[in-house]
Amino acid sequence: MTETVLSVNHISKSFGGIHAVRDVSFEVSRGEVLGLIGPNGSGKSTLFNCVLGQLRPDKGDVHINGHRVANMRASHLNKLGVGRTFQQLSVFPQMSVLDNIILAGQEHHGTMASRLFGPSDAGLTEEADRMIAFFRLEHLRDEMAGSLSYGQQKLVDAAMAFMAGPSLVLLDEPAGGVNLTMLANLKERLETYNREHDTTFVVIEHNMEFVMSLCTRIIVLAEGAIIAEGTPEEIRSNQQVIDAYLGG
Amino acid sequence: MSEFIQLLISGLSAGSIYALAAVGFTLLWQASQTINFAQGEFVMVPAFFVLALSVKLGLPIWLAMPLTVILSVLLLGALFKKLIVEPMHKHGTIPLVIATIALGLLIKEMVKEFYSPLGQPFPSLFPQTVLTVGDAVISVPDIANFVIAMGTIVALQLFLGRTRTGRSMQATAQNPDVAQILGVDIQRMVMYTFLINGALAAIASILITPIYLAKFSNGETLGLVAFIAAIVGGFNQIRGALVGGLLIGVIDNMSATYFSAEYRQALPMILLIVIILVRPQGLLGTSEGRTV
Amino acid sequence: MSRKHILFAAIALLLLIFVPMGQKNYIIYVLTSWLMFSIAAMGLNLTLGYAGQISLAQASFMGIGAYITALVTLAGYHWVLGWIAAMGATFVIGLLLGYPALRVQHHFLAFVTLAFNTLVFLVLRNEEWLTGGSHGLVGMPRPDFFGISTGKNLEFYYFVLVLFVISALVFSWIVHSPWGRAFKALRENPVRAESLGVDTRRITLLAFAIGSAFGGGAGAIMTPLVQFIEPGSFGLIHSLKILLMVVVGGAGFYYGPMLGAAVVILLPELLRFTEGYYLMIYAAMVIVLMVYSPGGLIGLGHKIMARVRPKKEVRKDMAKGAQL
Amino acid sequence: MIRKLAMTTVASMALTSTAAMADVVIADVAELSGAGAAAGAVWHDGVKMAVEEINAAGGILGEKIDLKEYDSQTDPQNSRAMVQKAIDDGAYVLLGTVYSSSTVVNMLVAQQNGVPQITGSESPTITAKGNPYIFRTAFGAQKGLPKLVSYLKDGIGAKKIAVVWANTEFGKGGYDAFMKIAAEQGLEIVADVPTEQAQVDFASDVAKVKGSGADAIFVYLTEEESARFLIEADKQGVELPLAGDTVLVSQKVIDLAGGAANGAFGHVGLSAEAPVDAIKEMAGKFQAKYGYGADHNAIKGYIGAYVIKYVTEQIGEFNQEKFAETMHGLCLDAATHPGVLMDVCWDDTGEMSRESFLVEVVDNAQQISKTLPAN
Repeated sequence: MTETVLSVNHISKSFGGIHAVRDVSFEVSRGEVLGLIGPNGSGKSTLFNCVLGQLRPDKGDVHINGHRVANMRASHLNKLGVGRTFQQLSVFPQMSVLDNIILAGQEHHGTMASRLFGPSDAGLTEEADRMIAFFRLEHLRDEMAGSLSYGQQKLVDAAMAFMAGPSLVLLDEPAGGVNLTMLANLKERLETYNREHDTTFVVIEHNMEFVMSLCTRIIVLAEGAIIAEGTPEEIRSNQQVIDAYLGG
Repeated sequence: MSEFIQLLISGLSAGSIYALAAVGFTLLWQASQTINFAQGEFVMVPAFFVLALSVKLGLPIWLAMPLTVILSVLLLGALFKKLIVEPMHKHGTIPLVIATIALGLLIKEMVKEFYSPLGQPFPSLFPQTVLTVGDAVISVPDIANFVIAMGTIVALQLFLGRTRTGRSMQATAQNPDVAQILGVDIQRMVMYTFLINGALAAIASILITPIYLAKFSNGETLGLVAFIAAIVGGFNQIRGALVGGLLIGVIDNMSATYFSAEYRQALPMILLIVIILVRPQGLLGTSEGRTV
Repeated sequence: MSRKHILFAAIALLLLIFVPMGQKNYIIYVLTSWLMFSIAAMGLNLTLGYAGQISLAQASFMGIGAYITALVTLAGYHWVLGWIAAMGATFVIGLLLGYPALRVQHHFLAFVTLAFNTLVFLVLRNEEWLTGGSHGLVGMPRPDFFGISTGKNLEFYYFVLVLFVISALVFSWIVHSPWGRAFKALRENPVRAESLGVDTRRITLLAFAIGSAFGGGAGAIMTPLVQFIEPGSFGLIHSLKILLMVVVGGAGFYYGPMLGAAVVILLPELLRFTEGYYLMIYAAMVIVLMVYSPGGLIGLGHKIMARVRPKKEVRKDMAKGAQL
Repeated sequence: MIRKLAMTTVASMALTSTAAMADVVIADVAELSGAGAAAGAVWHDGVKMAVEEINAAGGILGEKIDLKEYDSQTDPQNSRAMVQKAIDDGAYVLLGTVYSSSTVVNMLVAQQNGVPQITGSESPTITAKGNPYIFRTAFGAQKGLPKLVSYLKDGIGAKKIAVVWANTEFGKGGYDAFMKIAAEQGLEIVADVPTEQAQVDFASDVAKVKGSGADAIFVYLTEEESARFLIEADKQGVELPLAGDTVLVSQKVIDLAGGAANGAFGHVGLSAEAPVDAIKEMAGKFQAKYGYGADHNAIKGYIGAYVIKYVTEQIGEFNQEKFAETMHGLCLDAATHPGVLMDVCWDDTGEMSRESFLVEVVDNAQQISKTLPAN
């Protein structure tokens, strides 16, 4: 059970003389929940975008399930088993919750032709319903996603990320703007999903409480480099991390 | 050879006017992501301001022309921005494109209904005389148009590069967020851009109309040409629009003579498609820093 | 599709069947050309309203379809062959044209189609040996089906109505298929769609090519309808006209283009009392509409409904996602 | 079929007559908006003036004319729909359209419905299609151009000609006719320059004809384009004789070209400046009524409306089929039919013939240098 899902090897990336990420390396194994934290401007987003293939690192490379991902289109990456959520709300507001979830799965089923000539739900209604039930959204199944509350949309967003059965899910600030009750719900669902499917998570998050309680391992970035790595307990007591956050 | 020189000069002369329109087009794009499909009509209509002021109201030409520039700055610059671009900006690009298409139609129809559907003669600023250089006959208005259009663009470049306001405008165009942090009044800079476009359109109109005659349909070709010039040259560069304009002017003149008169309109179009295929950022453009 | 929609479509269809009976030729002609433009606008709606790309070449696709059909029928073959050839050719041309333009993304499809429209006009006008040049082609027959003639205006209207219904069904089927879901997702949030495995470039290209094929199909109708085609009918201004139809009716709404085509075709008639001013009024209307309701007339209707019944959401896809 | 339609038309007129006091419907389908508004609106004013005169004088066979106007928007497709509408509205005879590109489309509808149509178009193709219901108010370019070519050849001794023409339905007709006649007469074409519709920049076109070694230039363009060409030719110092047809030497072009038109000459079918008293009188009335000068389109419209009256009175009834039959081969002399202004005849294709004029532009005005016999 220690196969590597994501490996980041000596990545550096700079923008016009500013080193956003310098020589970062780490690996994530199957089933792990990795937290990626750091103060603003620490290079989290740049690193995240390199992992997603959206940015090409100046040096080093990223492999997901053994595939190099530099300059890869997001749809291609998704086909390799990478799901993600976004910082901002990212549902399709004028489609029903069910359609949102089906869309998230349909490109992984059948061919272009079967998606034109086959059934309109691509045979995914049952599976989508299971996913909706998993996130306890049954009562909202046929509502327009745009009419849902913020927290509910976050759940839909997460459900979409899981619909294609990814081996790696990248969560970009999942807790941002979500109220406490909903947050507990979301965290519990993520944990359950991780337990049931052995899916790997990489989480970028500001909410320390959330990260500490969700993740099994945490990497701390400051000024583009890794300054600490370890279990939540280790990170909590790491002096360097406290300095980085407090000292700026 | 004399024919070639003549064509080159008249091509550059026409091209410099296209460049004026294309530069304005590019400025609007940079400052506010406005693709102005009414740009041709913007160049068509100031000529009618001149005519309305001089023929209908009886003002002397030397007064009508500066007044026209002011009118254009107000109507085609300020009013256009306030009434159409601003309220529509939140809707994204497509509604604004549609609205400018409709605006072009509106301006055209208004000129036709309220002034005249017929072409109108238009006073020339320069004597209609020719210079004979060797075998080539070069017309004075051609040279004058070229000089004034180029002078205007150079002045604009200097303004943008050398003055505080100009640099603020450039900063706004390149990165509004950073400009805002640096304390630039973004809305005002965008407004200046619209005003400049109004003025450029008026100048182009006054220069070109003695040759083209004032007619409501003049904008159709001009708008298309300005558009192509801007893209061919590089959508995010004033220099690009300048080069694009001159290039299209010369190509248009040369192709009718040396390529095929039937397909003279095709060459700029083919150039456009090839540029988009091979060098989408345009001849002088840089890869766009901002996505659309 | 809900029962309400089916009921609405059925009533509309009955109206389309019964309204023209006993009408004068002019009314029938106008209705026929409305159906034809609705098909072209429907196609553009797929490109613009669903995939969020501006195409300024719909009239040239109509032109290509019309000329192909004219050449096929003048050569003595049946109209159906021309129709199939027209749609096939415009689909392929759409793919070839869209591929490079969409490779660079953003607003370039608008520019490429703009140039393409002019090029098509020039070819139609200059290649006299094939297209008849500026004199155009004349004398194309109206087709017979199993011994039933479509020569008279009312017969021809029903023939076009059948084609219209087929086109509307095909369109409905496409937008209700997983492809249609992908089109909608693309319009609402292309970045999210891409991250969920939707190959946005490919799906946009297909939307454009299918939309173009609808244009070709409409052109195939124009040939026997007018029985005279010339390059001037397919200029840039006509592409803009079709674009305005889609936008005025409501881009991205199923009935949007049909409503828009009706407005564009009937408006001169309705505004006849304004004499020369109707184009001005129309243009001003479009601008005002774009300011207040980028979703067109149907969007406006929804907006008003939402005022009355505040529970329903107002669509704002034109604001987000839909990019040039 | 035609008879039946004619009868229904009469019947429908009989029905409407109760309300409208036995009016006969005449439809004017013209370019009232769009690119052709300049030509169409003037034509329509000419028609209106004639109709008012006819009605004031008691109408046709005692019936007043109910003139209905239809705007083609200078769009051939739309002109077709408008002709259909006019026929639905019970038009007895159609007037219009002026633009050939519209007429070739809409005349098919008039033909199918058996309604006579009197057009202002001058493209040769119009009467070459064997349509028995189409009639002209001005002869086609193919009839006028031989007179011009003869003059080019014999009058000024030109051997090499440069041709500048509008590459449109309008220009192509004249161009084809000119090329055919020029070949017959043995003129050498040294430059063949097609131009675009609404072209504004003529620099390269002028340069091309200038360098061609031509003895004279034949210009076949629409109004504004003619003026732009003349201005550019003047700018580039072209000294060659410029020849054209009605348009090139029309007052509109002279006004637009502002001096650059001087010296141009052309063959003109109808002109307000023609040395014909009836035309001068008509032009005077027109100027007084509308506040602007009549041009050839105004005169065409005026004549067109009168022709309906004269032909109908000749057959003694409102019968569309007979109208068309009678007009083939008909001659109307101006002495007994003052509304036609000049003696005129139609042949069996609807083509017409009439005296014409050779005009030269002198001091920014048309000067008739020669009156040419009808052919």
